[in-house]
Amino acid sequence: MKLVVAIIKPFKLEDVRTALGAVGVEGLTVSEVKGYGRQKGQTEVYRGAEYAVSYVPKVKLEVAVDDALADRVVEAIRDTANTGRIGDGKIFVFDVEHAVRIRTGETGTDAL
Amino acid sequence: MKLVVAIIKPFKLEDVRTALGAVGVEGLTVSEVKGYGRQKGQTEVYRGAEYAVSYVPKVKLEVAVDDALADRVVEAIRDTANTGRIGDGKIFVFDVEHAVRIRTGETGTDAL
Amino acid sequence: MKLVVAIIKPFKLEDVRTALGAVGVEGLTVSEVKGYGRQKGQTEVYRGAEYAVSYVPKVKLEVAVDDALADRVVEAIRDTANTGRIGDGKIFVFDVEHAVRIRTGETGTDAL
Amino acid sequence: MVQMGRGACLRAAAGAMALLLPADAMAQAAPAATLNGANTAWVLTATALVLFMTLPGLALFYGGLVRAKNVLSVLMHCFAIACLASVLWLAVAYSLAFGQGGSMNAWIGGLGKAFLAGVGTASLTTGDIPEDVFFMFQMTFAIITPALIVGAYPERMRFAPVLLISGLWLLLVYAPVCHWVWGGGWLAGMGVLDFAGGLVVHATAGVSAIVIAKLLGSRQGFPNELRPPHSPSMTMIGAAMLWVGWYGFNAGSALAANGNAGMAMIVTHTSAAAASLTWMTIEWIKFGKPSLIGIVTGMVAGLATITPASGFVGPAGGLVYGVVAGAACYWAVSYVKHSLKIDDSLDVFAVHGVGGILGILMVSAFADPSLGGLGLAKDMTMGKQFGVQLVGTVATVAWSVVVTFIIVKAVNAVVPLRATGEAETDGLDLSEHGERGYNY
Amino acid sequence: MVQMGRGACLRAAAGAMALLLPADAMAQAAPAATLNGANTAWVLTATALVLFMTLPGLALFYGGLVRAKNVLSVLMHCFAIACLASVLWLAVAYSLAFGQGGSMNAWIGGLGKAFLAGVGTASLTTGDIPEDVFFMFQMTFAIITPALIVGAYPERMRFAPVLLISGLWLLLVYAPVCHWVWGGGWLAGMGVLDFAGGLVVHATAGVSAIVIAKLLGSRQGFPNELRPPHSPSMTMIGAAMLWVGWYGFNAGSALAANGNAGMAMIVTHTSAAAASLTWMTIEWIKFGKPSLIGIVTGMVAGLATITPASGFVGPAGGLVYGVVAGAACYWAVSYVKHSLKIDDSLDVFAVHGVGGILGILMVSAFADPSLGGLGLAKDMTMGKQFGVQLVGTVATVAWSVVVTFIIVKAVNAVVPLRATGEAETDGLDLSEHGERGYNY
Amino acid sequence: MVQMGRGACLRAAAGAMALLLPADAMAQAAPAATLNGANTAWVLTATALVLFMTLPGLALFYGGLVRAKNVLSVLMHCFAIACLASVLWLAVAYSLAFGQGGSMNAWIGGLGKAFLAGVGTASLTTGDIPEDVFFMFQMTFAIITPALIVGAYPERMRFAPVLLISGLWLLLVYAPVCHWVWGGGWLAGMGVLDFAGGLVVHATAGVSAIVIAKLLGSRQGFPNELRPPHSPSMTMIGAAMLWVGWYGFNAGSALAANGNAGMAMIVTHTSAAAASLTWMTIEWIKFGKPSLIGIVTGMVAGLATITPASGFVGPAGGLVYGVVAGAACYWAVSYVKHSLKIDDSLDVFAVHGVGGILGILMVSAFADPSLGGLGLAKDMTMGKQFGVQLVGTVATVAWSVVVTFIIVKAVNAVVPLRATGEAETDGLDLSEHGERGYNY
Ligand SMILES: Nc1ncnc2c1ncn2[C@@H]1O[C@H](COP(=O)(O)OP(=O)(O)O)[C@@H](O)[C@H]1O
Ligand SMILES: Nc1ncnc2c1ncn2[C@@H]1O[C@H](COP(=O)(O)OP(=O)(O)O)[C@@H](O)[C@H]1O
Ligand SMILES: Nc1ncnc2c1ncn2[C@@H]1O[C@H](COP(=O)(O)OP(=O)(O)O)[C@@H](O)[C@H]1O
Repeated sequence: MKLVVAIIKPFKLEDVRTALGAVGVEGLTVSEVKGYGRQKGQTEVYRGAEYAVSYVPKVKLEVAVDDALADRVVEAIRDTANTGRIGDGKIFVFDVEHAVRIRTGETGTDAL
Repeated sequence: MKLVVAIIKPFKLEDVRTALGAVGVEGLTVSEVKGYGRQKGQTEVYRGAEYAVSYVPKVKLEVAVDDALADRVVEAIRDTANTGRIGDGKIFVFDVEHAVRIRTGETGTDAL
Repeated sequence: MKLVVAIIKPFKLEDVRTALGAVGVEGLTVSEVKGYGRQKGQTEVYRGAEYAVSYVPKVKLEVAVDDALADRVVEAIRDTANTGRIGDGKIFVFDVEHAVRIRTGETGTDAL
Repeated sequence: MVQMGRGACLRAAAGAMALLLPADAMAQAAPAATLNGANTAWVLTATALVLFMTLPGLALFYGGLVRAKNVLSVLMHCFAIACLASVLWLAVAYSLAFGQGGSMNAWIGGLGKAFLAGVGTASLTTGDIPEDVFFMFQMTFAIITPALIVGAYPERMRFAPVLLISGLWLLLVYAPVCHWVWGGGWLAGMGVLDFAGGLVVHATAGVSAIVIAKLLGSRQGFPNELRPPHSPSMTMIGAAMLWVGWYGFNAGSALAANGNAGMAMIVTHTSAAAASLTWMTIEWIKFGKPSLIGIVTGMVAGLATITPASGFVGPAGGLVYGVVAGAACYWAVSYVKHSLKIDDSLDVFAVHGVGGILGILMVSAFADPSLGGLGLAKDMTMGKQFGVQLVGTVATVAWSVVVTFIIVKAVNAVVPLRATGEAETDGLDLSEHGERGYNY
Repeated sequence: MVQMGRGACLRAAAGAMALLLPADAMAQAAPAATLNGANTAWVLTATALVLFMTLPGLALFYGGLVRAKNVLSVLMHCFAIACLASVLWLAVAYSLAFGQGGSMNAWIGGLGKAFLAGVGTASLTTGDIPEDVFFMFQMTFAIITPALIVGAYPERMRFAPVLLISGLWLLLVYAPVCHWVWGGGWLAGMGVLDFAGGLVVHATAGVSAIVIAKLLGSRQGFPNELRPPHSPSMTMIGAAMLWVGWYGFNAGSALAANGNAGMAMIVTHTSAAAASLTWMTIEWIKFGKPSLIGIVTGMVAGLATITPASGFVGPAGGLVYGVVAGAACYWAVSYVKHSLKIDDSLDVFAVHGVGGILGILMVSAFADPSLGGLGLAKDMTMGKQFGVQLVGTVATVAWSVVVTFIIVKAVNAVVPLRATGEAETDGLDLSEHGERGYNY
Repeated sequence: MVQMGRGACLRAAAGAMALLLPADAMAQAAPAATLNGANTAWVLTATALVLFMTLPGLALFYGGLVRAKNVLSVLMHCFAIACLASVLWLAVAYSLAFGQGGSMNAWIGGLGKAFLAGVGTASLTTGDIPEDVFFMFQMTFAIITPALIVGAYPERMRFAPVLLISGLWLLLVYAPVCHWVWGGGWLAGMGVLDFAGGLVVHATAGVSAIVIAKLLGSRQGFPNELRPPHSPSMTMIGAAMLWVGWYGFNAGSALAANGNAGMAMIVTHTSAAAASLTWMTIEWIKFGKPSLIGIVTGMVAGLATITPASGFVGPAGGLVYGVVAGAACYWAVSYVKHSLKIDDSLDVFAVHGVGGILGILMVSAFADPSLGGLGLAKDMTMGKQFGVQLVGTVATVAWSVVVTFIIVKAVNAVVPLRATGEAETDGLDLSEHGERGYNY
């Protein structure tokens, strides 16, 4: 099983979720993160002094999927989260050794 | 070394932590996440319009443990976080290649 | 490719980021977490009753880097985040199977 | 005859002034009038209460309803409009509203009182309070009225047009209508009843709001992907301040510390309470969950609706006003959003427009002693009064629609109203003001 | 003889009315009384201040103390109770409290003033202010008293019983006790001293709170897994508003703009300051860390305690009241939580109950000129006055306990009070009101 | 001659008292003076408004500007200082400021009115209001002035020295300067014009703030790693409350409900609005993004600057004051931060010090009728008045600098002022008060 982790722009979250639904993903976990990268944060002004905010708000998506589905999930995210502008984010894929559904104790792909 | 990641219901956090203490876990890291899955969010009403909230607040637990302990940790979480109702969450286990305690520079299991 | 994950004290974030920049890291992702470990939280008082707060605010840093750079990144974090006092935190390294830059579709090290 | 509140006082004063004297001789020319310190104390207090309604009351009420990324922009709109309206009020708007317009006086006051020319600390007017106190009290109304309209265009309008539209609107919509009704203009002459601003404040703002919302277009994702208010507590704090401040708005409009002010306070309070409970009950029946946002929206509806009637109706009238306001505005919110599909984002028209007009029309019945009221204007019957109220409403609505339409089109030709899509996504706090609401 | 504040005024007025006239002829029948505009202006202002104490003051004070998932429910409780109490006050409660009860007048007023029957804008009462203004001022007390009790049951009581209990409580506990003390009832007849509501407001609410908390049961995890207040800033904002509003509560209860009001304001303020510093000092000594929640809790204790005495004691008395209030209520909080193990969640009894009763009893000493007071009631000695105060306390406590017990049992038979465990875990905001406090 | 506000009233009263009578016979000894209820009602109201400025106004204004981990400590500073100042005011400070100092009276009042000795509810002073009301009104000034200084040292000063410094400062800086200017001291004798506290409040606080900031040292990371205000909305709420409360501060200083109070309100309001728009415009031009923090900072500058002049200048003067205040304080903020490199963290000197002094000096011109003012003091020319104002400024600044310096050094010798580096990193909320601001 794989865990696909994507760092995306917050306003793309709904589109991505819909696209993932279309390829068969039924669950995912989302968290708020701050990104640092090529895309620079906006400038803020405080009583006459201007200063740069280094971090940009991003959303992190974690989706555990069956190996077979992993590529389609990566593709779906890439296609929907893309705006062609810097800061669109990254996708990372990890190997999951073991998965359990807490409610039932099911493991492996059944746990998803 | 393994990293056990669990997505659980927030109100189960204390029980789980206690249970993990009992099996010998001394440290862990917690973050707030929003989950999307079978369990649907509550409905909110705003000036006469009702709409569904897709995300449910969850807590994500990350525990790095010695390989030998991993199964007991998974079990402990599964048993304590379980309420038998949908939305109880998932446990994922990953392989950790390397671990360092920042304070001392210790590595491997000593870092925990 | 590796993902270096570090749990550090919040006030060390800027130093660490600068140090990572020096070793060639150009992007990273940050999130707020709460840590439980040897370091105990401060005590809070509420209308005459004192109680311990178990969790300590920490910052989690995630940096994906080329295999070759991983060790230098770990070192840089260890050296800068270190204060010599308990609660300095941990570094974990994971293997990344696959990485994609959403904007361009580049993969592997090019995605960073 | 019933004591007629500000309208009557001002008409009388204006009439006297027109006949007798240049403005700067005013104090001497009304020998009978001596300062009533008690009334002055109450109107000074009421002035503070009404300023409090806008800053921070209304700002918070609105600020809590938008998304977190736009909260500061909404507070900024209210604050900057308050400042701008204050300066304009001093410069010309007070004079346009309450000055002598000479041959044009039916339509507009003149510029004779621009920058308070001729008004000293000893000038009395409108009964027995100093004119400078009256000027301040009225200023707070001129502040809140354009600020009410903020609710029509948050989360997407750029800041420069917010200021331009608000400033022009104050001069071209508010000042004239205020003159018609309270400054001795043609509606005052007809005997229209508008105690504290059903036409002058709520109808003008509500109607103009929906015009602006329509011309500006909806927010991204309206109406399906609406997000809930980011901070219902902030909205509730603002609402509570509005309620408290409204005591100054309505009971202060008696311009006296007496039983009339007391009764105005009672009916104001009663209408607010009844409308809140009505809205709450509707939600409870419909969704099983009465909401905080719901109950406070009902409150505003009840207060807006009773405003024009607050000096004329009795306690039972206040109760009826509240129930009608809660139900009618509840319905209007859905109608505008789902049938008209206009993104009047914070429901300014549905609450203030509908409420204000309803209140104006209903007053012809509920001011009548037969319905517990304190009496209609002299020589009026319910029917005749209703006719007058209707004329006032039609005129106010028509003027507001037409002039607001022209203002919006004109401003848009100079500065595009609408923020770019990206600015809207990022939120106006960062894109227009370089700040974030929450740095926790 | 000392000027006796509201109690005395009302007794006089009520007495006159009983002897002389039907209610609707009242204004004419008291020919000596003419409107005092200054006093009216101050009472109108005080009315706004006291409303401000509940909305948003008390709501925020309480809202900040609960967990984030219940903040809206607490605001909702305060807001909805305010609306409900207002309507009930107009309908019957004012009449029960301040009307003429005929042969039952020692115990309860009649229904003669229901819906303000016979009270016009020209009616004067209680000295020289319009009765409608007095009605409004009193309404704000009737609003805050049941709202105080909200602190006993947050985070676990369902919304329907909150409303039912509050409404019944207003009619069956507040109105009668108010009549006994301020409406010309039996305690007034005995010469009980309660300037602004030690018995009527704080004792009734505090005692009823602990009864409800006991019957309802504790929150999950009480007392070991308590969570700290989710927003001490919100609590502090509310506390500050309470302090400001309390000027209206206590100094407004002089029903006049004079040196008595000034002195009431001084002792009120002094007691608040001294109690705050006392609580702060205790925490500092005990924990090394004086907390914001602590200092503002001390403030409320100081204010509640001085309330009954605020028209009778001098500045030094105010200081002593504050120190005693801070220390006693600090102790009471722990006692209720850890010894009685009752989850009176926001310490209504420990602060308002203990404070109010303490203030009532101490007044017999500190009103005496020998202790800097302004004087006891006519023909009273310290000892005799203490006896009267004690009778008043026992009667109020007993009535509050018994009637609240019955109300709670009765309501629970109709609608279960307690939210389900799951609703409690999710928080009442979502489960009862379908909203979330913070959508950042 | 222009009506001179509080200063004049008090000088007269103080003079009369000195000549004629022991304090406790005062009421009888001024037979002409009878209670003016209307003025009393307004000053009671103004007292509530000024308390509201500190609690919660100023506390929120400052609390929003610091980082989230220090928000509670700032609220705590303001609250505890308010309590401490209140007790000290009653104990001795009022007497030092407004009592009779006998042979030392040019410099300081005596202790004759300590604990309000001899002041009963019937004592009248300062014209026609009760002295206890005047005492309360003045107390709210004594509360806010040391609280203003909190802005100099947040995020790094320990709590014990905050209290020690504030208490000593009230007695040694505020009370004497207040006596010089308003209590019949030497500056009053020279005819200095300071209507509501340019010298007494803003100059003393502003100058002392920068002294403390300099001695205490900067926050970690100043000035490069400054963090933006954690909650601009909280700051805006506080600012709005300051604006509303300032009506009481300035218009209340007329000590009467009349046209003078009205005009004071107008110029206060106008200056606030104009300064806000000025600051906004500067930011807009310079950065393209007018900020909420900016506009409200401009507002405070406008209000501080007009304060000493608010009873003397006309509406046009108010406008000029606002524009000058906005521009000068904007410049001063940068100057202190970037040129002087002093971490007067929330810009107390740049806004209050600069504003207050500017206002004091400009009044010699703008009070003149030729510039629309209400008139200078008797026998004064612009030049002569300017000389007096300058003397007042120099004396106030010098005294504030020297005495504050001594206080800080003395306190630091007893308790180290500065929190440890770790406490500063963790935030003062946890390290000093054991609480966290946001537990969401
Ligand atoms: N090496 C990295 N490791 C982890 N996260 C990264 C890394 N580089 C970038 N990110 C994340 O991806 C986001 C987007 O990266 P950025 O360089 O701004 O643009 P782009 O995605 O177009 O390359 C960053 O805000 C950060 O959250
Ligand atoms: N495929 C997935 N990848 C990552 N997280 C998931 C996935 N599916 C579910 N989750 C997480 O687990 C939580 C519980 O899942 P849900 O389907 O609601 O119930 P259950 O755990 O009973 O199957 C979700 O809220 C989400 O946070
Ligand atoms: N086994 C673990 N798994 C995951 N995170 C851990 C673990 N142990 C500690 N941590 C994280 O590291 C932080 C620091 O650990 P702690 O035991 O307090 O001190 P130290 O880093 O000096 O050993 C904790 O607050 C927690 O966030």
